[in-house]
Amino acid sequence: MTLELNISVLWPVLAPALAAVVVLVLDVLWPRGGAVHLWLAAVGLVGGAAATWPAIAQGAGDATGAFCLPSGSCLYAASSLTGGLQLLALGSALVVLVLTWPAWSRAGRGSATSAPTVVLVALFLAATAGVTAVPAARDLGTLLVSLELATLPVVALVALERRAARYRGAVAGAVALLTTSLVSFALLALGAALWVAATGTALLSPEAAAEAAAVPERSALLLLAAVLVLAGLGFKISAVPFHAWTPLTYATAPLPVTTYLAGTSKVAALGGMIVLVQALAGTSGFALVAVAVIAALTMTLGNAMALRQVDLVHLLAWSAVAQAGWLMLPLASLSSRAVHAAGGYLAVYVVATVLAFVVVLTVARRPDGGVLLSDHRGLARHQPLTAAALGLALLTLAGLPPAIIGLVAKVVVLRPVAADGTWWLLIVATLNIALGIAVYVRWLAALIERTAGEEVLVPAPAAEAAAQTQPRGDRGATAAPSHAAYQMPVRHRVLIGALAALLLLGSIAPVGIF
Amino acid sequence: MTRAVDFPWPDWELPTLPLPGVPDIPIPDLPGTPAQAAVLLAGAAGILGLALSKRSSRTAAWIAIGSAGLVLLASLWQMYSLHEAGDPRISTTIGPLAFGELVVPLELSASRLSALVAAVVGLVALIVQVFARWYLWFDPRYRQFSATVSVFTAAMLLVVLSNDVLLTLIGWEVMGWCSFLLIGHLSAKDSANRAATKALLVTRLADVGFVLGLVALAAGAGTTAIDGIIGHWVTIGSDITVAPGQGAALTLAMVGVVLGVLGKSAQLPFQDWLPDAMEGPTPASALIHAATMVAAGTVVLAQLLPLLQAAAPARVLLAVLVSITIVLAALLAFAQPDIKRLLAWSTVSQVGLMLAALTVVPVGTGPDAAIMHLVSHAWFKALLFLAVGWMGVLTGGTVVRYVVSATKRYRTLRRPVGIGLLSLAGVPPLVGFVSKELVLAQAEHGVQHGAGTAGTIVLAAVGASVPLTAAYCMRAWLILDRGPRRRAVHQPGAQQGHEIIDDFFAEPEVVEEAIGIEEAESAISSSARSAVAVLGFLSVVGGLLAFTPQLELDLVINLQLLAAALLLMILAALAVWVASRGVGSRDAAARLPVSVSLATERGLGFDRLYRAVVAAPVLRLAHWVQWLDREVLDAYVRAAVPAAKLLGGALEQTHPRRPAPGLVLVLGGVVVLAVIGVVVS
Amino acid sequence: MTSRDVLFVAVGLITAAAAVLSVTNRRVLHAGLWLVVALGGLAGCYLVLGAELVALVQLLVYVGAVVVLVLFALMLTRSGAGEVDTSSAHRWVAGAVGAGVTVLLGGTLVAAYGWSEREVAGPSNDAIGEQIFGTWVWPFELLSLLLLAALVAAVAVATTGHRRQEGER
Amino acid sequence: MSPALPLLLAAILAGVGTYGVLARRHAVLMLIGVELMLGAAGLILVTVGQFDIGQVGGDPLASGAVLTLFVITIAAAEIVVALAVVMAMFRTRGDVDLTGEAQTVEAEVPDETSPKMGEVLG
Repeated sequence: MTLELNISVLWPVLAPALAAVVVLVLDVLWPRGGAVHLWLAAVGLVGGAAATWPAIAQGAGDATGAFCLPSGSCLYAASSLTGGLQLLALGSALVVLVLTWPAWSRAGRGSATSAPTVVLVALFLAATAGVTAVPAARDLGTLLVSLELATLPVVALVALERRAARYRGAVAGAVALLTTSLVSFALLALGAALWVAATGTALLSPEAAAEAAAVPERSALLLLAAVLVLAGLGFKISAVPFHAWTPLTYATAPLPVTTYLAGTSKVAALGGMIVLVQALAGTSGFALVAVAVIAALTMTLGNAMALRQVDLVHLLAWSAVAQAGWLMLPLASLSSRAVHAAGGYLAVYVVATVLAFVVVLTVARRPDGGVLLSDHRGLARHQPLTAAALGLALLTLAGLPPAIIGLVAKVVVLRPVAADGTWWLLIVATLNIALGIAVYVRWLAALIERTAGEEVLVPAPAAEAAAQTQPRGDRGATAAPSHAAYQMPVRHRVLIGALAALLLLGSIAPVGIF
Repeated sequence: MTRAVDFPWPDWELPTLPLPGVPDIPIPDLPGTPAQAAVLLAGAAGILGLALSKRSSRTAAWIAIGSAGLVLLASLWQMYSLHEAGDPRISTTIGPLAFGELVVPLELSASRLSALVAAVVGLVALIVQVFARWYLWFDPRYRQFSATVSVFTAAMLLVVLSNDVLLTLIGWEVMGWCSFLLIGHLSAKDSANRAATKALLVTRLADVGFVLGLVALAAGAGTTAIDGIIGHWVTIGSDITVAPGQGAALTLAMVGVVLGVLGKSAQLPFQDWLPDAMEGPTPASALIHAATMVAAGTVVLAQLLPLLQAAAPARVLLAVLVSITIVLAALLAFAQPDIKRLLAWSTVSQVGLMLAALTVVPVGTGPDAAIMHLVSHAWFKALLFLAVGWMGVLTGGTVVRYVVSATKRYRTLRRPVGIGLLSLAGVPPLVGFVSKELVLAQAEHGVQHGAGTAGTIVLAAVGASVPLTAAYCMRAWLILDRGPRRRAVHQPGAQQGHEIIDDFFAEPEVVEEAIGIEEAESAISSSARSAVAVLGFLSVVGGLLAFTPQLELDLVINLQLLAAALLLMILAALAVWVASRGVGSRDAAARLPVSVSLATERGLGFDRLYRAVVAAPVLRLAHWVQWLDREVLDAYVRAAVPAAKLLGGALEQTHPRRPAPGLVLVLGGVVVLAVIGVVVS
Repeated sequence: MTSRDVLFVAVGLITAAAAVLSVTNRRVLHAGLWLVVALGGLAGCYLVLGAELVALVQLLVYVGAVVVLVLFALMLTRSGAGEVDTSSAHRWVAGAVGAGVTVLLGGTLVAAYGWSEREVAGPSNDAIGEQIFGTWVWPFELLSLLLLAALVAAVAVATTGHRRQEGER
Repeated sequence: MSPALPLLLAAILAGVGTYGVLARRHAVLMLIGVELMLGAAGLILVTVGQFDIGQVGGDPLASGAVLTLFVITIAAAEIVVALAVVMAMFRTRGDVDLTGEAQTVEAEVPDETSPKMGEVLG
């Protein structure tokens, strides 16, 4: 069997993967490594991100393959969309790494109660490698393995909460994530089996799928396979009804890990869906009603639930659910334009959500801060720039000007739906724009609200909860009693500035999204 | 209709003046095209004017007037270079934008007509800047005013020179906001704020149609370039044919555009904002009325003329509404108790004439008659506004009882006001006469070349406007010049007004509050006076423009029609003169019943109509939405808690805080989805 | 019916019965032991189908390693097991969903392939090995990383962490 | 032999596994259900591979068998992590009950403090 290797295109996956291995080996050779692990991780992520450039720079229809069979089909194919998704994954992972840097650099060797840094970094890198491998997968084996690689280490990361007060909750969150992921993987495996049964090959080739779709019995099998694979991926993107773990795990995991779940992990989920949709692209008239139904349900339920939340992490969790619906919306029409629309929306969503999480984390880290809506009251007065960045992120998520990029993204994902003439879906989506605006504007209103009556407005249990969640920041409370004494760490400033600049740039010239 | 086929009088073709050849002036090879330079200079002047002139009105004046002069030079240079090189001349702005399939070249285009309009805009803007320097001498917010005027000019130039609907939209919107600022300049005055808001709201309402129309046009064509849009929608041969199957879409889009134009040009049913906009300082009114905002609609429609010709329903809609406006506004102008408001209504009527001329252009000919009227209107209306503003300063107001016999008291005013009114009335050989006859000839030409019922309506309205215009001009003149000499109520200028303002070399003493600036206590500065004189000169001899190659008018003047128009004009003037006899102020409108003059002053109650048709439904909608929010959405949110309890076990099982029920959702969901999938396929 | 069919029906019945018992038995350890039988039976099915390599791996990895782990875990957590099953309403829902899955899967699969006899002709063990290290080397390498990460994660999660404090619920 | 037999067995295993996942609240027993579902997937894959149903002349890539091996290995990796997490759960809670209240760290926070809703909810 001759197989054409093409290692150079693999670097976006290999760089974090190698970094993970090197980190583990280094720990054996040099147990007192300290922060070296984190630097290695950063190098791995940056290297991977840099390696995505050749793929991104390609033309629209091109793809570079690796592990190509003589028949021409490859097990790994990097189109410009793939490169973009990989860059997004690596970039958001880098943000998470920066966020979690002080927490992980502390207690490098670990103790009986906290996991050693090397484990955390290695798991983090392994998961990131998995995420970057998913969008490039062109066969079921790679898809299964890389999806599991993107999930399993994250379960452990959730469970490896280092703070005693939150450990128990974190384990519960990990259990919720774990059980859902196990069942989803079982569904994915069943779906893969049915796919092979329908098409006769484990390669996700559009030709084989089209051939199978032409035969009535096989087409039912293929449809069932698609639904099962979709369900298996649906858990990762938090689509209804596979979403139940989302609020639970988001709220209990360490905040940087939550950011990872909300940002980087979604790339894997959507990447998997895109791979599936591209494989089904040849089956004309084979519209996935299931995707449309899931998308409609997801955005409606997510927005409705988000409306009620007072805990901002919960709110963001449900917002993630709602946005998952938007991500899946264009995929209901199996076209390449739809795939690009979903990719563009994902980029906008990830940047905005990660920005929102960074701000929430910053505020939570403040001595008297927390993750409740009431903790953000009057933020525009104390930290106008931070509040402005958060406002930009929220407006982007809501799709309101002046954050034009969010609006553009929404228009772009609605375009394939309108082109298909799926009117009921369009109506549901439009209603959800209104619902979504209500969700985010509620938060925005809190930002610019006066703080005079804050003590009165916060009910006692909420204040208690705020007190409990107070040490949720990276270094815990560092005895700074007032707003004035608090200095936002430089890395948070840089992150907020960079992400907000990305959104602003996108709003000025939303070119790449189209 | 008034077709003079068998009449022995010969029709008269417009001759071309035996002009000397344009001298071959060596022009330095400057970077960029004049179109770029004009727009950039004006825009930069607005920004620099605010940025550089730190509280100094003098610096602001230097920047504003200097740049306006440069803009005028650039636009003249543009006319000259087009004459040399032929048109149109395309130039880029910031380079094309990539919007997927939509091509957005963002180019400017200077053609024969747009260069002419640009030059007129530049000239009027310069004169207004010069005049405003004197008029707003004591105003603490002169800097903002001059900067806004600069930006306004830039926006208008952008619209005029645009070859891309996106640029047109930008200019259009910027003009809307600038007009808001200019009208509301005297921000301490309640009425000014109200008028500004009204102007903004009314034009904004109409802009919805404009934006939708342009977006539809661009989306259909896949490009925002104007020539591309025209090329996509219609095919111009001997007759215009719409691309097959797109007639309805084109009509809808053009109706939208026409609505926007009606709004910006203050035509029925959006006419009401313009007279109220008189709350702005007089130079602002001169700018808005003469060459910029209200004329923008004419410019845009002239650019899109083939589309308008192809979309018959939109053309008929425009023709009918504009015809009604022409007559109605002329009637209203006659009854206004304030000279400034009279001029405002006359603007509404005159802009209607320009648009009317556009609706009857037969296929294959250009919008030259409308543009000619635009140009001539820009000159004489600017002249009139500046002269009336000057008069207001001298007499203390522009209400009839203040200005009675004003030109008798202040002889220097007599000539500019007289020329302006004569030109407005269309007395030969002034510029107004030439352009109005051209519009009339265009209408007649259109009727002969199959403009249909719409053409007939337009011809009737244009014909009716001739005596009506003459009537209100006569009325104004009688009040101003023939009134009793000593009826003056208020004469602040009599003993004061001798302090000559030194325009450029002195820093004014700024008064704290802008109210009362109109009663400025200074004699007019020489530069402002010469600016007015330039306009007066152009109003007299500007008609010659029609005989130059700058305009291509292959119209045939029907001499019979011309004679009839002149006769009607004279009869109307005589009637007004007769009516004015025996009235103390020589105001012919005083013969009207009080109820009528009150109603006309209030714009025939259109305010109330707006409130009933637009404001009330919007408010009701808002109430309804609020109710929906409170009673329905909130109820839904509220009901979520008890509903969950009611549903009991089933919903409790799906409570997302436990892992096991989540699994039920997952697996149950898969089965349901699979069943849906199998059933549907 | 060929002898292979008969053999398969026999092994398959054992497997199915063991599977049912493993998910219904109330005694935790017994359920684990029935799982051993079910997975062993599955390996038998693979053998009957002629996939020796897969059968061997199934036996080694599952019966040899995974199930032992599961049994250990069951023994360690036995004291914590109160009620093993969910409420009866929940079980009815579970039964319905399970039956739905069976009908849906069985229906579509059998409809696609039919009852007709066919030749059993799978790839040889050599071919499978060659393919794994040839065509499928990329997912295989990722799989090795996955195993490494899983091992590290499992060790870390199992060995570190805060114990339940007394007095806490 | 007839391919329907193993495929039916796979369907039964998947159904039984589904039931096991849903009917068990003991975390480890829930894992047993997942194992059965994975077993069903493996059986389908092996059957498809052994009967070369999809392609004439057999699948040269041995997709069925190779994917089965992958699934088995991934399942092993999953089980290892899952058992570790379950043990951690047991250590922190004293039980492995999946229907138990999972979230215990953050106190119940009353609903949004907006006055409108506050009034209604009392």
